[in-house]
This record gives sequence, structure tokens and C-alpha cells, in this order.
Amino acid sequence: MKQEKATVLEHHNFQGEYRILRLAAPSIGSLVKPGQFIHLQIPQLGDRILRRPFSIYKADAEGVSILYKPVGRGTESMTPLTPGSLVDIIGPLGNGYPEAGKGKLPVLVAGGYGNAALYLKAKQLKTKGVAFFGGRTAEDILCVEEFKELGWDVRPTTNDGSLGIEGLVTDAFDPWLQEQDIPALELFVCGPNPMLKAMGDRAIEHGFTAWLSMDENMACGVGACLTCVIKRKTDDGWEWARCCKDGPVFESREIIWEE
Amino acid sequence: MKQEKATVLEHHNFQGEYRILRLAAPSIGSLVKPGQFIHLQIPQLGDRILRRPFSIYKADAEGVSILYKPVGRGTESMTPLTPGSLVDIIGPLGNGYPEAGKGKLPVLVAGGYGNAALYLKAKQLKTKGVAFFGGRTAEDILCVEEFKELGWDVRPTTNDGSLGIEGLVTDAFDPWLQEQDIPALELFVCGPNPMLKAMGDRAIEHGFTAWLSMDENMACGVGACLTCVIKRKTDDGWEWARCCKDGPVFESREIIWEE
Amino acid sequence: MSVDLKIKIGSMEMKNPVTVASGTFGYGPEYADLVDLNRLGAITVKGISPEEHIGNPTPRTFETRGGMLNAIGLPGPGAQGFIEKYVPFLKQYDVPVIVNIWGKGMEDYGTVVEMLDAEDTVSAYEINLSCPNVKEGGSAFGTDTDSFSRVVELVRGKTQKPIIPKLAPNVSDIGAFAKAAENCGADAIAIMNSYPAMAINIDTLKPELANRSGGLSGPAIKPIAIKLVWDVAKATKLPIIGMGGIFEPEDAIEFMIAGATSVAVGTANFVDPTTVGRVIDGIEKYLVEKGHRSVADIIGTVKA
Amino acid sequence: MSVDLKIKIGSMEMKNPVTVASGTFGYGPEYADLVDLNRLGAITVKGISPEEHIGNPTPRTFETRGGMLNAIGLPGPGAQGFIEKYVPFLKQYDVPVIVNIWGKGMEDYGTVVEMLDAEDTVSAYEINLSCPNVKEGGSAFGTDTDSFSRVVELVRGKTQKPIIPKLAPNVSDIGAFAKAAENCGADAIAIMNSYPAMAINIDTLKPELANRSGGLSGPAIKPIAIKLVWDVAKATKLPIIGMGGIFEPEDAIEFMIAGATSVAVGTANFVDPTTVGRVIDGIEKYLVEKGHRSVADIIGTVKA
Ligand SMILES: Cc1cc2nc3c(=O)[nH]c(=O)nc-3n(C[C@H](O)[C@H](O)[C@H](O)COP(=O)(O)OP(=O)(O)OC[C@H]3O[C@@H](n4cnc5c(N)ncnc54)[C@H](O)[C@@H]3O)c2cc1C
Ligand SMILES: Cc1cc2nc3c(=O)[nH]c(=O)nc-3n(C[C@H](O)[C@H](O)[C@H](O)COP(=O)(O)OP(=O)(O)OC[C@H]3O[C@@H](n4cnc5c(N)ncnc54)[C@H](O)[C@@H]3O)c2cc1C
Ligand SMILES: Cc1cc2nc3c(=O)[nH]c(=O)nc-3n(C[C@H](O)[C@H](O)[C@H](O)COP(=O)(O)O)c2cc1C
Ligand SMILES: Cc1cc2nc3c(=O)[nH]c(=O)nc-3n(C[C@H](O)[C@H](O)[C@H](O)COP(=O)(O)O)c2cc1C
Ligand code: FES
Ligand code: FES
Repeated sequence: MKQEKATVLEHHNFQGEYRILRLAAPSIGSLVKPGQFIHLQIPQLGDRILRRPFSIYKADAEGVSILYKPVGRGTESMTPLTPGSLVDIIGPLGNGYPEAGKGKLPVLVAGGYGNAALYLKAKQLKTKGVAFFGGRTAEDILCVEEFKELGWDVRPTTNDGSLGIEGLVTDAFDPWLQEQDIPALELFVCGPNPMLKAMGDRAIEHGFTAWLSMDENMACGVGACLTCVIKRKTDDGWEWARCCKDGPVFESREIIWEE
Repeated sequence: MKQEKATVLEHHNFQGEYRILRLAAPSIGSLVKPGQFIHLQIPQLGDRILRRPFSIYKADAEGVSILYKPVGRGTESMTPLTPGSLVDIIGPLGNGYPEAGKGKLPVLVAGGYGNAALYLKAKQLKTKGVAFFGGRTAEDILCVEEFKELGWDVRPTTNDGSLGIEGLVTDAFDPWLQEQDIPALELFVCGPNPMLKAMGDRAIEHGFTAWLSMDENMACGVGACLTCVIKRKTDDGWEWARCCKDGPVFESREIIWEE
Repeated sequence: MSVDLKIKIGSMEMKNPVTVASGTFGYGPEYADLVDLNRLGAITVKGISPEEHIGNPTPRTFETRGGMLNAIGLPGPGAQGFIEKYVPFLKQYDVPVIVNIWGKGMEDYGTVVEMLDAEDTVSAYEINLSCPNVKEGGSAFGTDTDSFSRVVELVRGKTQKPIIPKLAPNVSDIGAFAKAAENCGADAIAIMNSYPAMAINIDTLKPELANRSGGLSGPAIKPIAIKLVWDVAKATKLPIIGMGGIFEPEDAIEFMIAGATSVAVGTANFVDPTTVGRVIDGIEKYLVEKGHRSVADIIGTVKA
Repeated sequence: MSVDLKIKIGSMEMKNPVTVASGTFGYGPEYADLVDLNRLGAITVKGISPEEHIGNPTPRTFETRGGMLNAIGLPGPGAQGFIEKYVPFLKQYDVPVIVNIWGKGMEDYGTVVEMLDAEDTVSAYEINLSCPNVKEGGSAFGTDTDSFSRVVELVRGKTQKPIIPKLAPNVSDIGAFAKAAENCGADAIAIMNSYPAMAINIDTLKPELANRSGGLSGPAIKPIAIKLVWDVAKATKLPIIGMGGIFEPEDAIEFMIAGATSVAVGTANFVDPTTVGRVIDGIEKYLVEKGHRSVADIIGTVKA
């Protein structure tokens, strides 16, 4: 974990409402494992003070890139950043995704910025399996070509049918699941909470492994404030686990979902 | 008094550290009297919330211009403003300078942004008298050429002698005063408090009129909060007068100076 | 479908829930060029005492992160001066006037009401028991339930018009004061006044305010005010005038959901005089969007 | 010429006046990658009670204008868990450790000290009598001088180490609590805890915190904290650990001029972990520039 004043190298529209922000951050870039994130202090956030976490889309010795969508105060005040401006970031943070199990068929399931969060994992995995990407429209499904180039069998679904199957990720995933050697499946999931829950439920019901990257509001990002906790099963009940430090990636069976 | 979302027309260095900000503000521009000011809400001021007052340098049917120097949080966060950006302003505010008395010889005394604050008055006055401008260095003495073009006899003084007489405004003013028909003099003064006080004292000591534009911290700018008050003499003692509403211009004899 | 914005504070009817916070809007004329006074639910004027009062030396305000400090010290023309200087102006408008009253001693609270009560223009009294900036009276009365009750009872005895004690925020159990106000016949509760606070210049070692300490107001204190309104709403059935950092319509709506019947815009007037108008429009828009008929539908609806 | 940054809180020596605010720095390891723990004057750890405690449901924090709300609810490993999990780590460093203690009932305050006192790593106790976020105990003890005194006396009876009651800010007369602490043998006073506050989501009508209300911290509250430190400094000779919105060195210096011997950086750790280091450097730089020899030269020097 390092803190670095990163220089903006690139910042422009990526696809639809999503923007890409590339940062020069050598000390952080070189440490990144797939599924980790950075905690970014947003200049121009005015009287709002907290950092915002962003999954690392790409990383190398030079720095890191993130994909984000302006949805609220923080992300909207990021849009004026121009090449040359400095942003203070902390990272890499979180546990990231584990190594794939021996002889497993890796499956990616993602929505929104989840695609970005899974890109490094998709690259790292030796076996390239199937990638189920869901979104409202074609615009919301990021990096399809990149995943294909890596050798993944990409199966998009969109609510409006503008790309791939019309419907939710599960509408593509469930029928596909029937024809699989289920115990051999290993899912890597990152997306909105309903998608995470849906995949977690299936993992438990059908008995396969699913690594879920949880999205919780964060304050410190380093495990100190106990803001980002979720309930994790223990032998004799449950304990709080911090998404920023013990996560954000948990196996479906560890998680106790809140109603 | 009007409130207007003004578009930045021009914003660049003017001289030395001073910058000029020209704003499209038709409803305000057309109402301006010399010596009045606008109350400007600074975007990018982050978690500082109050407006900042600025004397009106120039005004016409199209809008207003101000000259300012980045000295603190507010003025520094104005520097990123670019043509096209919107700033919310209230104005014109304050009483401004009165009409010159019949048969009087008008004299301008200014320092810093005071020169800007006196420009419209200098233009309006039929008789063009002498203008004493003081500053640290030549760079701090604004608009000398403009005042000359209007027909004013400009007498600059600088602490370092880089322009005009070396010393304070008073070093130029006092000797000059000896040769004048003193009761006929009418001073219009705008500058740092010591300059205002020095001229006020002389006005009372020698018996001439001096209109002083007072610089006090302000909150509301319209007379509601009672932040910007100074002590004004009354028949039976004194009362508070609001610089933003009853001022900023007061005649030297009205003012009770705080130690 | 249009919604009903009308509310009542005791016998005082307001065409909408939005007033201004005492001391942030002068006596009415100051903002008349920029704000259509007839649009306001009520005008609350700066604190008035029986006699003319000079207030504190300067500096009187200081900007802080997310707010400001003030120690104006309640300068004012006194009751007679108010009647002569400002009542004729306020008469011209079709808007109720709430007069914020204070005193150096307990009797003053009665005296100032006696001096003002004959004026029809005066619609209600907000009893300032919480000014952090005057040595005499002020918050002293606001932090002890006994003297608090005595002041409220005294004022109650002097007028039929609605009386609205304004509570001091710096107490452990605000509910006790709300209950006391209710028992003494108050018609509503105003919460909160600016919070006792201070800033020091590290170069001069002098406090940034001549009065040394002052009151903190603005967005910084909104979460404190929301909590106090919620606490008061649980303690009493009296209508609440909520204030503290209202800058946007959403802030005002948050106060109403917490339990406020009426809201007051204060420091925001200095920052943007259009705030009161935007807040009135924003409340109406919210009610329409959520399918409500009247403001009553949202008051105190917090799910807590 | 170098300056002396050393201070003492009772018998505890600190190499500089800067510590961290309990609950904003975990138990030590969390920031060890980013902050050189040996540079700190002291490490103050998150609140510890005798037993393990689960804390509040989520959401536990919420961002506000100029600050944040928290209602973490004091989850923690309990005294035994703290000794096993964190003491071995903390032992490695040459920095005093202040343990923030709390209890559901009065006895707990004694019990937790009994459990911890044998550990040399534990240098002092900060008695949390002001947590706005636990039903039991917490601020209940902090807003009534009698129970407050009983807790402080109880703890005093259990240890020779410095004890530092942390006062609740939401009282009318903070000085009374400071005096009570002094009379009960406290070694210092910590002020302030986060301020009881609340935020409500106007779409869901639900409080933004699962605990409904929480504590406000950050730059928004600094002027309130400065006033409280000044009040406490006037009421007692005890050293004060000042906190509340310290984000820049200037903020810390302002607290010291107001009367604080030590300062704690809290919410700022979340925003910028370099804050503690910058504050230490900034205090030294200020002392040098002003020609002072030691921090003692500026403590309580406000001209008020
Ligand atoms: C581990 C992690 C990785 C993330 N990676 C990315 C990424 O790669 N790209 C990206 O665009 N965003 C990502 N996010 C979300 C991002 O951090 C911002 O929180 C989110 O975009 C909203 O922040 P904001 O300030 O714009 O909106 P705010 O104004 O803070 O909030 C807008 C709305 O979103 C809600 N909200 C804020 N933060 C979150 C959150 N973390 N989760 C759910 N709701 C929230 C708020 O409560 C509010 O209702 C990630 C979050 C986490 C926890
Ligand atoms: C009637 C009037 C007209 C003005 N006209 C101009 C103008 O034409 N051009 C221009 O550059 N400035 C002008 N000023 C000053 C300007 O309004 C700003 O207040 C000043 O530039 C500092 O603001 P800031 O936010 O940059 O500094 P801040 O960060 O607010 O303050 C920096 C330092 O300056 C002090 N300060 C802030 N405001 C004032 C003030 N009004 N007077 C004295 N000290 C202050 C602060 O206390 C602090 O010590 C005028 C002020 C008044 C009252
Ligand atoms: C400059 C100023 C003057 C004030 N004067 C008074 C007053 O005379 N009487 C009073 O009861 N409250 C007074 N207040 C407090 C406000 O009425 C209000 O309670 C407080 O500012 C919180 O609201 P806000 O955050 O919206 O400003 C004053 C506040 C400010 C900022
Ligand atoms: C997330 C969080 C957790 C906290 N936990 C504790 C705690 O366990 N014990 C305690 O006495 N104070 C706790 N506090 C209060 C802080 O120690 C401090 O008193 C307060 O935040 C004011 O300082 P600040 O504005 O610098 O944060 C906590 C504050 C925050 C923001
Ligand atoms: S965000 Fe602070 S512990 Fe996770
Ligand atoms: S600034 Fe408010 S009265 Fe002058």
C-alpha cells in the first residue's frame, strides 16, 4: 500500500457515459494484483471531504487506469481533471481475486465498472472461459473487444436488447449453466449488488465457486474506520469483514446478505 | 441593486500581480455610479461560502470590469475563471462618491485597487485635477496612462522609487498641499486603511473635504448582517454605519477611527 | 395538480413554510430589491430589545470551513425605533412578521412585548433565549429550564399572539426545554441558533471576533440541527421552525421530514439571496413529484 | 536553532504533541504502511470494552458538508482480544499507546482497566464518556457530572497510569466537567468527541445511518472544538488533548494557542494519511519561525 501524488496522463470519454482516467503512479502501478482498487482524493470536491474508491482497470510500471461514470458528487467533480493535474491516490488496496483453482473453468460475470475491475484478472487467467456481461444498453457494456482479443467467449446481455441477448445476465447464464460440468466452474464476479447476490445464490444452490467483489461505501479505505463492513460467516456465527481490507473479494459462501 | 449570473468576457493579467475580470452583466452595468462595488460569489471557493466585494473599475450597458490581486483564499480561487464561465454577482452596491462640490478642485488619492475604484469618478468629474497614486513599486500603480489620457495630472509615489517620487503618497501630497487654495480642495480617496487615515487626518487638520472609501470585511454586502460597520459621528456621540450600504464612501469628518 | 403549501404556527397563517432566520435578513428593506417579500411565508426580523442597543465591536463575523462565525451582539433600534423605522415599510407587504425579541434581564422580555403588541404588523414573537453573543441574558436563559420557563411564562402573559421560544443548541437534553416551552403555553419551537464557537488567528494570537467567541452557522451545522429538530419533535407536539444550514431546497425538505413544520433560511441569504425563493419552489416541486397534497404529508415522516 | 517538541500528559512523555483521534486510526497496523508510527507523539487506539462488541449495523458513516457522520457503535475485540491481536504489534514501536476505553455499564470501565493495566504497552487510558453512538453508557455518563465523576473515580482507583476523560461536547457548561475530572484525579482532558447529529435521505425518508443518529466530525466542527478547549482551559489546570477538525498544521496550532497541550488528528487521517506528519512538521516550523524554544511557549497564549 502506497500513497502517491499521481499526474493525470489521460482523461477522456471511453464509452457511453464512462470515462477513462490514466494516472502516472509508478510506486502503486507496479504492485497491483487483479481485483484491487485505489482510493482517490478528488480535487474540486469542495466541501465534501472523503476519498472515493475505484477499481483498477489497467496497471503497469508507469501507473494505473480507472474507468468511471459520473453518478454523483464525487465522480461528477472528477470530470474537469486534465492531463497534468495532480490527484492524490492510495493503493493498491484490498485483497483482489485469488489464483484460479487447478483444472477449473474460469467464468467472468460483470456489469458496469465491473468489466473494468475484471480486465486484469481476465488477462492473468491462463484458461480463457466464458464472460457474461450485463448492462442496460450496449453503451453500458465495456471492453467487449478487449476481452475477445484476450480469447474470452463474451456473452453480452442488455435490458433493451441493443447488444446480445435481451434481459439480465442471468438470462444468458442460467441456460448455459445447464450444459456445464458445474463443480469445475469458478466465477469471478464484479457488478451491482443484485448481480452479485444472484450469482452468489447460484453458486451455493448449484455448488460451484464464485468470487464476488463487494461494493460498499468507504471512508478510510485501509481498514481503520470500520465503515465498509459486511457480515462474514464464522464457525460459530458471523463477524464483520471490511470490504476495503479483508475484501472487496469474498467467496459466495462467506457472505451473509443483509435484507 | 440587482443579482445576475454574469458571463466572464475577459480574464487576464493586467499589471504586476493584478488581473482584470470583465463580466457581461447588462442589468447591473447600466446602473453603476462611480465608487460602487459588486459582491461576487466565487465558484471553486470550495468549503468557504461567503461572497467577496470588488470595486467597479469600468461599467457600461454591457457589463462591469474589476481589477483584483490574488491575496487570499477567495481571490486566489478566482484565477481559474475563463471566458464563458458564470459568476453570480450582486450590484451595484454602496453609495459611491458624491457629485463634486461647485468650484472645487478635485484631487484623487489612491493605492492598490483604489486606482481602479476611482477610474469612473475620474472620468465623470468635469474638472480634472491632480491624482496622487501610491504603491510599493511601479507595478502596483495601476492605470497611470488612462488617468493621464482623461486629463489628470498624475503624481505617482513608490516605496522603492521605481516610479515617481520615492516614498509614500503623503510625501508627494504634503509639499503640494502648501501651494494650494486649501478650502477649495475636494479629495476622493480609495486605498489601504493607513492611506485613508492619513488623508482623513489632513482633511480635518487643514480644513478641506475628503471622501474616503472604506475597506471592511463583509458578509452580506447589502446591509443586513451588520458585519461591516464603522463608527460614524452623530450630534450626541456616534452610531454604527454599514460600509456596504451607508458607505463605502464617507466624508473624513464622519468617521471615528478605531485604535 | 397543485399542492397546498399553507401552514399555521399557532394562530399565524403562512402561505408557505419558508421564513428567514432572524439577523440574516435585516428588518425587511435590505433584501427587498432582490427578494419578492410577498412570496415569503413570514419575515423574521433581527432581534429587538426594549431599548436601542449598540452590539459588539468589530470584527463581528469570520468565515470558517463550511460556515461562518458571528458575534454581532444584537445591535438594534429598540422596540420604539423598530416601530418608527420599519413597521411602516413592513405594513406594505402581505406577509406575516415574526419579531425576534431578547432582553438583558428577564423583565425586558415582557417590556418589549408590551411595547410591540399593539402593532398589527407584528404577527408573532420569536423569543431569543439562545444568543451566544451577549453577556447579559441571551443563552443564559436558554440553558437552564427554570429561568427558561419563567421567561416564556412572562411573555405568554403579555400577548395573545403566537410565541416561539428559540432554543439554545448547546444543551444535553433539548427535549426538556421543548416540553417546558409547551407547558408554559408556547405556540411553537424555533431550533437552532448558531452554535457557540471560536476561531483564533495564529499570527496575532487574537480571536478572529472582537467578542472573542461567537456563533457558528451555515452548512457545517446542518446535521446537528437536524438531530435537534428530530429530538424536539419526539418531545413535543408543538410545531417546529427548523433552521441551521439550509442552503438548498433538499435541506429544507430534510428538516421537514425530521419534524419541522416551518423552515428558516439564514446564512444562505448572504451567499445567495435567491435561496428563499428556490427553497419555496423546491418544496412545492418535491411535494408534486412525490404525489403529496400538502406539506403536512411530509412533516415528521422520517422512518426512525 | 532546534525546538523542543516534547510534552507530558501526567507521567506519559510524548516526543511531540501530536496523537491520533480514537477510532480514526484503528489499532495501529492499519496505517503502518503509510505513516511512520514512531514519529507520532502517541497512538490512540479505537475504543476497547471488557468484552468483544459487535457495534452498529451499516451504513455506519455518511459524508456531510465539511465533515462526516459516524455511528460505528464501538465494535471491538474486547480487552483480551486487543492484548492478543494488537499489543504484540504495538510493542515493536517506540511510541506510547493511549487506549480509549468504554463500557456498557459503570463497572465495565473498571473491569477493562483491570484487564489491560498489566500491559506495559498500554501507556494511558482515554475514558470515552461521550460516544454518541451506543445506547448503553457512552454519552450518558458524559452529560451528568455525578455519574461522570463516579466513572472517573472508579478508573482512578484501578490504575497508576494517566487517565484522560474524553468529554461530551453537547453540554452547556463544559467547565463543570473539567473541574469534576480534576477533582477525581484525572491527569488530562480530551475534547471533543464527535457531535450528536443526523442526516435523512429525502427519497427513502430513512436516516443515512443505520443507527439513525451519529456523531459529526471534521472541519465543520473545529470552531466548536476551539471554543470548548478555551472554556476547559479556563476551568482547569489539567493538560488538554484537543481535537475536532484538525486537517492542517495551522488547525493544530490554533488548538494549542486556545489551551491544548496535545492535539489529535482524526477524520483527516481518512482524507490524507500524511496529515499527522505534516502537522508535526508544521508545529515545529511555526515554533522556529516565531522564535519559540518549546511547545510550552504557545499553549494557552490566546489574547482573550
Ligand atoms: C471497491 C469499490 C470499487 C469501485 N470501483 C469503481 C469503478 O471502478 N468505477 C466507478 O465508476 N465507481 C466505482 N466505485 C464506486 C465509486 O467509488 C463511487 O462511490 C460512486 O461512483 C459514487 O460516488 P460519487 O461521489 O460520485 O457519488 P456520491 O455523491 O458519493 O453518491 C451518489 C450516490 O451513490 C451512492 N454511493 C456513493 N458511493 C457508493 C458506493 N461505493 N457504493 C454504492 N453506492 C454509493 C451514494 O450514497 C449516493 O446515493 C467503486 C466502489 C467501491 C466500493
Ligand atoms: C468595498 C470593497 C471593495 C473592494 N474592492 C476590491 C478590488 O477592487 N480589488 C481587490 O483586489 N480587492 C478588493 N477588495 C478586497 C476583496 O474584497 C477581498 O476581500 C480581498 O481581496 C481578500 O479576499 P480573499 O478571499 O482573497 O482573502 P481571504 O482569504 O478572505 O483573506 C485574506 C486576508 O485578507 C483579509 N481580508 C479579507 N477580506 C478583507 C477585506 N475586505 N479587507 C481587508 N482585509 C480583508 C483576511 O482577513 C485575511 O487576513 C474590496 C473590499 C471591499 C470591502
Ligand atoms: C449574522 C447573523 C446574525 C444573527 N442574528 C440573530 C438574532 O438577532 N437573533 C437570533 O435569534 N438569531 C440570530 N442569528 C442566528 C440565526 O437566526 C440562525 O438561528 C442561525 O444562523 C442558524 O441558521 P443558518 O445556519 O441558516 O444561518 C444570527 C445569525 C447570523 C449568521
Ligand atoms: C469513524 C470514527 C470513529 C470514531 N470512534 C471513536 C471511538 O472509538 N472512541 C472515541 O472516543 N472517539 C471516537 N471517534 C471520535 C474521534 O476520536 C474524535 O473525537 C472526533 O472525530 C473529532 O475529531 P475529528 O474532527 O478530527 O475527527 C470516532 C470518530 C470517527 C469519525
Ligand atoms: S473504509 Fe474504513 S474500514 Fe473500510
Ligand atoms: S456586509 Fe452585511 S451589513 Fe455590510
